[in-house]
Amino acid sequence: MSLAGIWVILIPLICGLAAFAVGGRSARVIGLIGAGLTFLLSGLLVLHVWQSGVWIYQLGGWDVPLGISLRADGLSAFLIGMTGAVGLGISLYAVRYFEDEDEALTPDPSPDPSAPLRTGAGRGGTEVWLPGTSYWPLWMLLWASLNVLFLSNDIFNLYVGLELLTLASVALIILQREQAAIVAGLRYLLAAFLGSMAYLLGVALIYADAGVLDLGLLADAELTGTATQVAGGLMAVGLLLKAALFPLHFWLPAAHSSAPAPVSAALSALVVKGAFYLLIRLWFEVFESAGTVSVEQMIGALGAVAIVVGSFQAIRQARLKLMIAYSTVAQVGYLFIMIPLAGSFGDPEASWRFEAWTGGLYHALSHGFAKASMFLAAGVLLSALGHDRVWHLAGSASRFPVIYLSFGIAGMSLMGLPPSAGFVGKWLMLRSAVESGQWWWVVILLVGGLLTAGYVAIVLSQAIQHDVEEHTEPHPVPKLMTVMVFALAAMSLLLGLRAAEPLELLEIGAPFQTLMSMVED
Amino acid sequence: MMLYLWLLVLATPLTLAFMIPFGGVVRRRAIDLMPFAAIPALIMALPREQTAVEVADWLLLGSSFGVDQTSQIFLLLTATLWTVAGFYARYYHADDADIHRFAFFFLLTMTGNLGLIVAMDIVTFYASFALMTFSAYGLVVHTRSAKALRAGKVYIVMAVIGEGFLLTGMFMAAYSAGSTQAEFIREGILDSQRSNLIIGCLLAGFGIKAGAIPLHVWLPLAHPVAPTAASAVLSGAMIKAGLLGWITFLPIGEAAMPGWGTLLVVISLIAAFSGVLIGLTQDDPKTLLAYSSISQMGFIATVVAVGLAEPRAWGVAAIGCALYALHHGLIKGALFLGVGVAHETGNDRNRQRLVLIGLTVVAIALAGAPLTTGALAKSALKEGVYIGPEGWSVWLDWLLPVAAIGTTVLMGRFIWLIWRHELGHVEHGQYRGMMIPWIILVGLAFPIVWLAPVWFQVDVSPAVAFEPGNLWTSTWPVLIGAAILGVIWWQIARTPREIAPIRIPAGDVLIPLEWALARIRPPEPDEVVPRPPDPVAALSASWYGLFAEAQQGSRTSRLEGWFLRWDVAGLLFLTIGMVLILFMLWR
Amino acid sequence: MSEFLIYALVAAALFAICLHGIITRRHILRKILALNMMGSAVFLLLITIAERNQVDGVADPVPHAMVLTGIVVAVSATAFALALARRYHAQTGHTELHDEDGST
Amino acid sequence: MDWGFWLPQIMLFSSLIPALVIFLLRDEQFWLRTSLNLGGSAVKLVLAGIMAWGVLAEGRTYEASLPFLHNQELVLRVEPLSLMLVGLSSVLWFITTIYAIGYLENSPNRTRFFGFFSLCVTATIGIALAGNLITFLIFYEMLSVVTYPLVVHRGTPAALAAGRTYLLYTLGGGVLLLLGIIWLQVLAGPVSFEPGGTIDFLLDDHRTELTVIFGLLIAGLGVKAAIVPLHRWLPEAMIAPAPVSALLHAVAVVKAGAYGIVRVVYDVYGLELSNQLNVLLPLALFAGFTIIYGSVRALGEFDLKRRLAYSTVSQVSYIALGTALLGPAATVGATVHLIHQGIMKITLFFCAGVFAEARHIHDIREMSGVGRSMPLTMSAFTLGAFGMIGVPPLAGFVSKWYLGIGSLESNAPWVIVILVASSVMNAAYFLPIVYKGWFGEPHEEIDVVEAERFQVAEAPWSLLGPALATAGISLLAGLLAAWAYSPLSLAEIVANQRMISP
Repeated sequence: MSLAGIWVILIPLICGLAAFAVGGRSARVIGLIGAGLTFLLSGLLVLHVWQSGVWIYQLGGWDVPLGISLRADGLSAFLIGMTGAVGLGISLYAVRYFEDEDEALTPDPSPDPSAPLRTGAGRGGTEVWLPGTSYWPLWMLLWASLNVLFLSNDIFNLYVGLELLTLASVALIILQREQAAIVAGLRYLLAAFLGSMAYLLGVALIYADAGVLDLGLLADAELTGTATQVAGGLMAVGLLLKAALFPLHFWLPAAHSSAPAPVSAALSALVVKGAFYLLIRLWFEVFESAGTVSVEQMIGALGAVAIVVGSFQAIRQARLKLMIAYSTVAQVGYLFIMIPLAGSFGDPEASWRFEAWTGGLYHALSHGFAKASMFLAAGVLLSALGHDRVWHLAGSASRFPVIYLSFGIAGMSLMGLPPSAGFVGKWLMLRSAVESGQWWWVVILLVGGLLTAGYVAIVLSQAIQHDVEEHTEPHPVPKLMTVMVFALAAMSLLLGLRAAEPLELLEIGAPFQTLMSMVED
Repeated sequence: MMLYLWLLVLATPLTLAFMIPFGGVVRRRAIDLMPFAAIPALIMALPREQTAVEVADWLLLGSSFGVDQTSQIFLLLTATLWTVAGFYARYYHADDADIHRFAFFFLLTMTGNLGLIVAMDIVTFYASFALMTFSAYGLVVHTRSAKALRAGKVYIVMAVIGEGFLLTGMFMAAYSAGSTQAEFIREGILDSQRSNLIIGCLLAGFGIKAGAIPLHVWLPLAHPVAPTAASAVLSGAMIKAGLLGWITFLPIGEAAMPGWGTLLVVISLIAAFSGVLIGLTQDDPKTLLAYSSISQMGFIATVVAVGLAEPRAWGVAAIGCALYALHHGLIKGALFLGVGVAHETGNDRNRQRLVLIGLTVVAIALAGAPLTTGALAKSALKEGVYIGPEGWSVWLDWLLPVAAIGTTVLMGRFIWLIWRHELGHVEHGQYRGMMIPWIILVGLAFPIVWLAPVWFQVDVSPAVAFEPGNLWTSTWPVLIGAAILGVIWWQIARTPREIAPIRIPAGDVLIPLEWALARIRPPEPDEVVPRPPDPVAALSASWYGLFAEAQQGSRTSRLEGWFLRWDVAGLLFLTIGMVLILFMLWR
Repeated sequence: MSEFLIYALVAAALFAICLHGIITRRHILRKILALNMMGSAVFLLLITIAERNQVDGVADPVPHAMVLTGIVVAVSATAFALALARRYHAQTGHTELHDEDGST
Repeated sequence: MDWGFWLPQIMLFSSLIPALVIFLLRDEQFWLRTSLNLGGSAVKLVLAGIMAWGVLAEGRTYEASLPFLHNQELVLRVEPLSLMLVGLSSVLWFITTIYAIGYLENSPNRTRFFGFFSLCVTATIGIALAGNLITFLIFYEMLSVVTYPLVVHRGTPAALAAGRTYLLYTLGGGVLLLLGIIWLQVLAGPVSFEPGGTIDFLLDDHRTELTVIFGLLIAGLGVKAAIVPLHRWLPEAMIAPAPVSALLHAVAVVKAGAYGIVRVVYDVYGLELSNQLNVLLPLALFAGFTIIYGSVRALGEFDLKRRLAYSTVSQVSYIALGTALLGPAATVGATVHLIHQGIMKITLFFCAGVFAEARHIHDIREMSGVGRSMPLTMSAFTLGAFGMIGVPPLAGFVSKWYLGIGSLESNAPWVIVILVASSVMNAAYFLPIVYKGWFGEPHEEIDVVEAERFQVAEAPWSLLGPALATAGISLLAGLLAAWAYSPLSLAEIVANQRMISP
């Protein structure tokens, strides 16, 4: 059990390689086994951290600072658990999704006229490109790199994880070889590399200052040197770019919306969280001493603008997937409001800092489930109706009740309406803002919820709208896909009903050890 | 045990009323039994000893039932009149396709009327009062004629205003009393800081029903348009509900309220006289009778006013009130029913003669001629007046007989109108069925009124009517009235012409009021009224507009398109990076 | 001016030039190259740090390890980017990244 | 088995589980859906009965605490006040379910309708049982969300526009409430509902904050309680099918707001604190103004449902008004009106639905003579209308009586003027309807053959029965008000709890 932390990285990696080696239809089986195992191992790791506290593993038996260590505290376990659950949902969905895709492509390589977006498919004469085959290795790689990211305790190792994550993500985006996806993928790749470079430069500077790379040692060093300060700025901007915080979100809408649905879901729900995780990890451990109120307020302000602009852009989108992608832009803004709240504003010993920290992470959790469900729902609609134009969804609510129900539940979670996980996050962040007297964040957090309601409700009301036109019979959708959409949405709801345990998990090894005892509720 | 008897009094008409909607045999049975609905009440009105108040602690806000000496006389009157009217109506409406509707409202109104008499707490009283008021609307508009509908409208508007006054008064009274029991209410009104307001509200609220001027406007409209049987109970029994309300809940006899007494006595005397004067100008005998009722209620209210001003007088005056109410109720009922019977006579001389004789007898009784019920009632009233406040009796001693002259003349005109215009006017072919209850009522009125004081052993004995002074005061106004009638008769006999050239329309002061209201009231809108703008709805509409507009045309706004440009984004990356580094350094 | 500072400034300058390139150049290959060079700038800095951090005359091995790993990552990333650029060219016929492509 | 712990939860699940199962059904599965619905509501009814017996006869309290946040628990508690709303919603859910089954027969999307309908009841029960502020908030917001699909059920552009307005209002209100609750909890820690309030200790240091928070809470609740100027969503939401309007107005949404106000004033702030903060007079004035304003607007509306909606605006503020008066009798009046208004208003909406369904009557001016062909429906309507006016012995009178006495107790005689004026205006806008229905001449245009116009042709029993049942209950609630198990007696227990305890 204590080695779950290792296997949670190795299993997806092995399965990914195996799936790649075997190829063909069997890749699916291997991928599925990998997903199941990784999910179980993630669960084991969470359980282990829950029961025995912070888990540290020295790779190869070498001690820090010489060796490299893996470390799972509450935060890591929390995110690994989320990745495991969302990942399993996405995997199960993907089984049927790509089976469907591949079947559509295999017998007749010529482009399907009803799906104009698939123009790139079937190029290359006799050789048929089956996205489903390539999906599994890449998806396993993505999962493994996420887990690497969450478990690494070494800032350079984190860089490697980050790069792996980017490579896997871009490869997944262009899976279907459509032109839009390739353009988006290329832009994403370049942007992400730019971010990585800024991060890497930061790593070099920190090393120059501290001479160590281990996160724990860095946190203990309480760095305040100029190099660290510059590194802080560089790493922050690099990670903001990777996390697509406004106005550095330029690559996100296209990339997230042009990928296949299971990929979009993974990107929006998980990959964005990777960069976010890294930023808060660094910010509250390495830069605790070097961070300033002005930087934090600025990041928060960008988050606030992201909420407003993202929501406004979301409502202006004609395609559902783009709308959801812009919703991610807005929701990422929420995550970053946590930084000024939990940061160095006001009394450093105040309990609100811990509340904001848990609140922001809970929001990340809720967004993970909700956004995955939303993208998967959009995928169902896209493959059933042949389009995802919001204006033309009229009347589809009666044909896809569960899909829209899930969409609504996920929307509730995004809005922060109780009972949902989003509410818990919003509640904690709001409490923190009120307690610390940072009223400007209160306003944006509340207004943001209403703005979110604006686009979620419009999709739903569009769907409920009485059907005026005659529609062709929709393409049948496998049940499992619908079930997974619902399951993920339901998770975002259930996590809001019983938040005590996940929140307790977050306390394990959290950077606010001194504050936790003071938290009153 | 007694409690259930009281409840039976109410349950009987109520049950019959709710049998009617079922239709078929059940409905027919209910209509057949309608005349007997008030029999339990009649029986309960007979015992000489009043039993203790019975409390039903589960009903309404805790109801209590019972009668005292005064209200028992009211119960006797009401039960008798409803029973007679019930028999009468059974035949009057024999051919009426809507008899079931009449019977339904008739029985409900009866329930209310009986309920308010046996209620000993203000909530039950008010509930019954409301039941009576709203059900009587169905009686008023029964014929559905334009006249009836207008009368109904005026009636219901006034009734609602009355309810408003009562509710206001009741709240304050019950709060001050801390109870809903009538006896505590009376004390509570006196204890309250707002006792004048309460008294004003209750006077006005009950005054509307009692036809007190100037709240009487509905009465001359509503009483005549109702079917005859309903008119009889409206004018005979229900009008007394307002009076009973005053007697039961106002703290009369417990404290001197000369101000209210004076106000009421002035209003009542105006009613007593103006009722006669306006009544004289009417052509419809039923309207005339309605005005007569206003006038007669003025008489009774005068004594209430005496009680208000002088508590000592109330003991006797209350009995006077009750006896006068008994007299007026039975006699007025007989007069109204007589109008209906007169219509049924056809050309049969004997029938016509019988009706005219009967009507004359009761008319004389109403005028208060010696040996009639009126004489006794008036004498009883005067007993109260004598003990009244200093100086009042002098005036009242003269004014009341003068009003009686008016009544005599009015009754003369009534008989004249019946004789000349009403005999054999309409015919339902139910002469016998209607005549018999009427005759019985005429026949019973005298013994009931004469025996009631003896039977109930009240402080006023019938003998007062035979005291020389009273005998004389009951005689001369009638004689003078008869003389005036004789002169008029002689005049008409010489040169036939219209004797009352002025016609005051029924409803008198209502007419200018209606006119004024029609001027100020805006016309009813045909379509939807414009609504004030709603900022929130506008906001949601504009948000939706943003979406709809984007769906039609452009996708991404220009600003957003700018953000999506690679070079712009790169520059922003650079800027933000620089700013962050600067902020990090600048602490 | 110490040796360290010179190298560090060179690394910074290289980094800035590449940043400029990646923002302003539209040709995809140039962007990729700029990114690659950017990595090199950081590697240069790391080597400098290793030199500065020497203990007992032996250069700090950790930055070296980092550089080696970094080069591996950079190679694979560049290779991937180039492959993607080729496909982009094959599908669109363009060699430059147009902003219209980004807008949706 | 610990009944105290499980009973409140089973209460919630008795409608939640049917809701979830119903979502999985197809529209055609009529019998399964109907039996789930009726079964669930019957179970709820029985449970409500058990709870009532336990609380009233044996003096028990049922309480379930579930961990939620760090030290914050979700508390479901059954005590007399919660029992009032629980009882009301259980009974009316049962009746409305029958009505809705009849009403929506053969219309599309029944599964969706009944699913959300049951969810709506679950949320209401949750609101009723909430034992602390955060539990209340959760169910309160849940209610906003699950009623939205019901409001827009018809899917017409008008319905969707109304739905948007509704959503913006309720979510906006929710935002204010959330802020108020968070602020209060930051000052006071977790706030649970205790008669008499628990936050007195903050008075000295946080007077201004407490006043602002009170304003936020009441504004947030006032949206659902439709206090002017936050009432505009209510007439718009009339576009929904009749059972929805009925339940929305009588039980669920507006009651949630009103009940919340009662909770905040009595169980969060408490008598003492509210008095010392001088926050109740403004609330009373707002409520009073709403009563008058709603009535005036109702007079100007000729669409039956819209008139009823404005009547609701007016009537629900009785509860807020009584709460703001804060005397024992006013408390009784306010709390008993929770129930009475619900029963009476649902009767009226049932009838309006029957008229719309059976005769296509939507406008008051089309109602002439409808009483002749539908005497039973019209009787139920008449009872409801008279109850609203406050004519005894109907339920409305009882509430009005206690409010009137209460206003004097609290030395606010101006309230009497409002009550009486409201009664008179109620009469002014209800009596013409009653008159037209019973005494008006039937319209020529009505597409019924001449011979049939006077024929009795009532709606099916599934529509008529519920209307008659609620009309009967509203009559009995008034007639037997003094009975030991009447709503009034329950309200007296509630008031006593809040008046005696410190």
